[in-house]
Amino acid sequence: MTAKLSNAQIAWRAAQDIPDGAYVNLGIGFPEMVAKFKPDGREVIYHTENGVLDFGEAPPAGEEDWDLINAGKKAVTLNPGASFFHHADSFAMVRGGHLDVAILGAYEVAQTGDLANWSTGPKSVPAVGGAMDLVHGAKRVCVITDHVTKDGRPKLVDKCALPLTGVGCVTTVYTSLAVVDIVNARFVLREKLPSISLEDLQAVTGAELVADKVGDLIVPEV
Amino acid sequence: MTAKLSNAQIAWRAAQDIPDGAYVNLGIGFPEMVAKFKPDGREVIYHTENGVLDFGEAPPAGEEDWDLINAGKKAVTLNPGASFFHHADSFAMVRGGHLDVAILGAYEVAQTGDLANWSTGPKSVPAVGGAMDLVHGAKRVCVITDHVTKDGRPKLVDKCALPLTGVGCVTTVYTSLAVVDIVNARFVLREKLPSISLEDLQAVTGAELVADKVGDLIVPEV
Amino acid sequence: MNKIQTDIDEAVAGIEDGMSVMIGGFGGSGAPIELIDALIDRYKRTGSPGNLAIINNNAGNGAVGIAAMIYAGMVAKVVCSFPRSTDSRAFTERYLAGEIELELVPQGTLAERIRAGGSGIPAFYTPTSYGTQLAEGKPVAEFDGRHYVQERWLKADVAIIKAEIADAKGNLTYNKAARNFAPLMAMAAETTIVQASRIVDPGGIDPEHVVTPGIFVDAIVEVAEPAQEEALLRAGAQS
Amino acid sequence: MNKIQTDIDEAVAGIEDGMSVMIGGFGGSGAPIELIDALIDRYKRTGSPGNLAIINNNAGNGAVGIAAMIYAGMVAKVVCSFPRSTDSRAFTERYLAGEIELELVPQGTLAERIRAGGSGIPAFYTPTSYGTQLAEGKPVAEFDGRHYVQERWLKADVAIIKAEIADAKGNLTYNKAARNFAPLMAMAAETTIVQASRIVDPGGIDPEHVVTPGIFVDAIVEVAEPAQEEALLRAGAQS
Repeated sequence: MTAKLSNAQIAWRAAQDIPDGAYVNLGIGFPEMVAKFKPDGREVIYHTENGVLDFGEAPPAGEEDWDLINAGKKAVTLNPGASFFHHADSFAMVRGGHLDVAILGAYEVAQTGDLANWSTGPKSVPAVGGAMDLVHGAKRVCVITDHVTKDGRPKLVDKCALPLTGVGCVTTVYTSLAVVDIVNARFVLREKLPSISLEDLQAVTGAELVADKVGDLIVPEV
Repeated sequence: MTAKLSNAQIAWRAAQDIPDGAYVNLGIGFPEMVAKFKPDGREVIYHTENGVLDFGEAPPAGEEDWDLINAGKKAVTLNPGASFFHHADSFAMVRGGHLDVAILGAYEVAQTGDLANWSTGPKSVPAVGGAMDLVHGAKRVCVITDHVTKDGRPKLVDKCALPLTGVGCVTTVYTSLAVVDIVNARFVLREKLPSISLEDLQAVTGAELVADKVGDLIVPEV
Repeated sequence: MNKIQTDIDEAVAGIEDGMSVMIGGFGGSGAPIELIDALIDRYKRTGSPGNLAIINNNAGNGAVGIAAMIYAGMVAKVVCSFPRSTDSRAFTERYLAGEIELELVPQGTLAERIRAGGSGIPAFYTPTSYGTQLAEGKPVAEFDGRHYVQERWLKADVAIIKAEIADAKGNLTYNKAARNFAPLMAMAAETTIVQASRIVDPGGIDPEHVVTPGIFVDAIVEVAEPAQEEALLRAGAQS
Repeated sequence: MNKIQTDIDEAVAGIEDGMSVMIGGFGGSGAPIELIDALIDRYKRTGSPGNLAIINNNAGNGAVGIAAMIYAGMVAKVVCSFPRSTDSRAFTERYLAGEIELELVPQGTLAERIRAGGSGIPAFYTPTSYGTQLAEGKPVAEFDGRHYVQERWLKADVAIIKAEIADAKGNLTYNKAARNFAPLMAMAAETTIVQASRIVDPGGIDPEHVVTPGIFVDAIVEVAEPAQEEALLRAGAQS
């Protein structure tokens, strides 16, 4: 296997594309890491489904207020200018298209923009949370993910095999090997690691990569 | 023409049926008069469409705050325990069935409970306000009205001729001659002025009055 | 992030011919008189923005606010629940002359349609107006044995609203019943422009007391002692 | 008007077998632990109220709150968006054993269905879940070229919620993100029972700061220093 980005590096790359002044929702888990890599000088306002806008970093251990948490049930703090609101208003922000960016994890992303990220099948207890709302809310719906599954199968696919979270909803995928936009139901390769050939990248991708103007995916050690 | 109740007396009679602790919306104009006749010892909380719950009497002339008005654009005051909310929340209270009583005026009420009170036809500028919402909101939708029009035609009718405000929505009608419940699409006469015979009352009513147990409509001079 | 603008004319400079404009207020309470006046001034100077569709509970009173816009000739359509007022000649004359289109919407339906517009809900069902003229042509459905009318969301290009306190991030509070439609309009418009009586630093509004979170607001101008429409009318304001 | 009750057991006495119960909270924030405990105590004493349908974002954590209700055997159905937690054994075991029914609802749809229930909106359309398993069997419609799923309102017999400040007329405020579903549930339940950390005289809450107006509230009990579910769990609470 060729060299690939760490999760932190994928998060770093995704963070570079968040514009100054953006309203952003970061999914539970891996996507929360994106906040760490916000470029200096940019202001980003974070939204969490459970009714807080403009929250800040985690408080020091022992100083948590468990009534002040994010959607991942982690304690957070408030920035000046924060606000509280109930769940219907919170999802009005989401569903109403008021968020600029949502960043989510994925099991599979199809070239049509379909996303599967909530269920690995009927065996476990199903749990969906706010994922199905978020994919229809933000102006840009970004996915961060390893390029392949743990056993080496493509996560960027022709058609999702797993239960869908949303149809035609993903804008951009940041993977361990590449940055891929979804344009007119095609994967458009925007950047790839310089160390991997287009052929090798295509070989671990489950649908055709349109590769007209491809930049280098260059990420610092983070 | 036989003796009849004044508007103030009709309002008085309607006020007697508002239970203690009720949440009440009084329509613009004549219905606002009902508040004057709330029986002592009963607490009534008034709602106005423009986002105030638990408002009080009009302020003295010259002390009006024109940002603190009711739906009729009249200045009001606040009782302790009042609250402000936006228009969607205000009509959630209405449409969601949270009001106990709404009291409205009428051009016509049909025995089916249909109400016409917003338009006298296509000639003027149409204006509906909150009337069409209110008739579907409160647990009891009451009408106060003269029993007949200015030229003597029945206002309680078989079928409304004027444009409807709502279908099957009226619970009780307080008129200048009688109190009439609407039960299973029939006018059920509950009270009538002792001075008018059932025959004479029926003669000025546009649909059959069911008159099994009829009490006396006795109202003080007010 | 700083959404504060110092020039009220600049704040409304993006409002163009033919746009739909939600205007906060219920009668005079909440009417953003200074923002409206800035629009009228520009229209009188430049002939733009004209041909506007105005969304408000009412259709103007006397010769100030929306009535002044109508008298100026900027208004092609009004979406409202109650186009009558103590003096609604401005609207009535143009309407009866066929010069202004009216879309009459029950008040609660108007509020809910605007909220739906801001909330990504393209349509909903309401008992309001079922069986009436105002439901004609609209889909009807039965739920649990009762009939309901399907209503569509209502959005706008711009909202102009009046707030009490604002911060640079766009968080807002309102003054008493002047709140009315403003928080909904802020959600439903592509661009929301606010006149606030007072601007404070972010954090100057308790997060528990924010009524409109800043995400719904694009531009704020301070109008320290705003005119109150009803007070203007009672003082005998003329166009 | 005085909605205050002094006895917490009496406050929940009207909750009967088979009822649907909305319970405020998102994870541990906003969970009305003392109201829940009063229900559990009665169930253990009398065998009632059992067979409950619980509506909450989650399905319990550890062995407190909703998880304790499940362990006690009172819960027949859970309507929620996310039945997983750091320790969701209570729910998971009963669910996999087929002893608890689950209705899984996307979080925003859950919030909007509850709001609709409180607002007299029997159904609405949302883009959420279109084309997914969770939309199976639901009507679909196209508006402006996009597909939407029709969702129905969600009501309940009872809501039990946790507030910060209350007055005798039922006006409420909340503490930070503990607000979440509570204001919606208060609207959507036939009867709303509140535990408040502090009770003040009417007028003690600024009318501008009321989050839930008293019209949505039926009963209030003061629980001066309420347990916080997450804090209980971290302190190692056992059933």
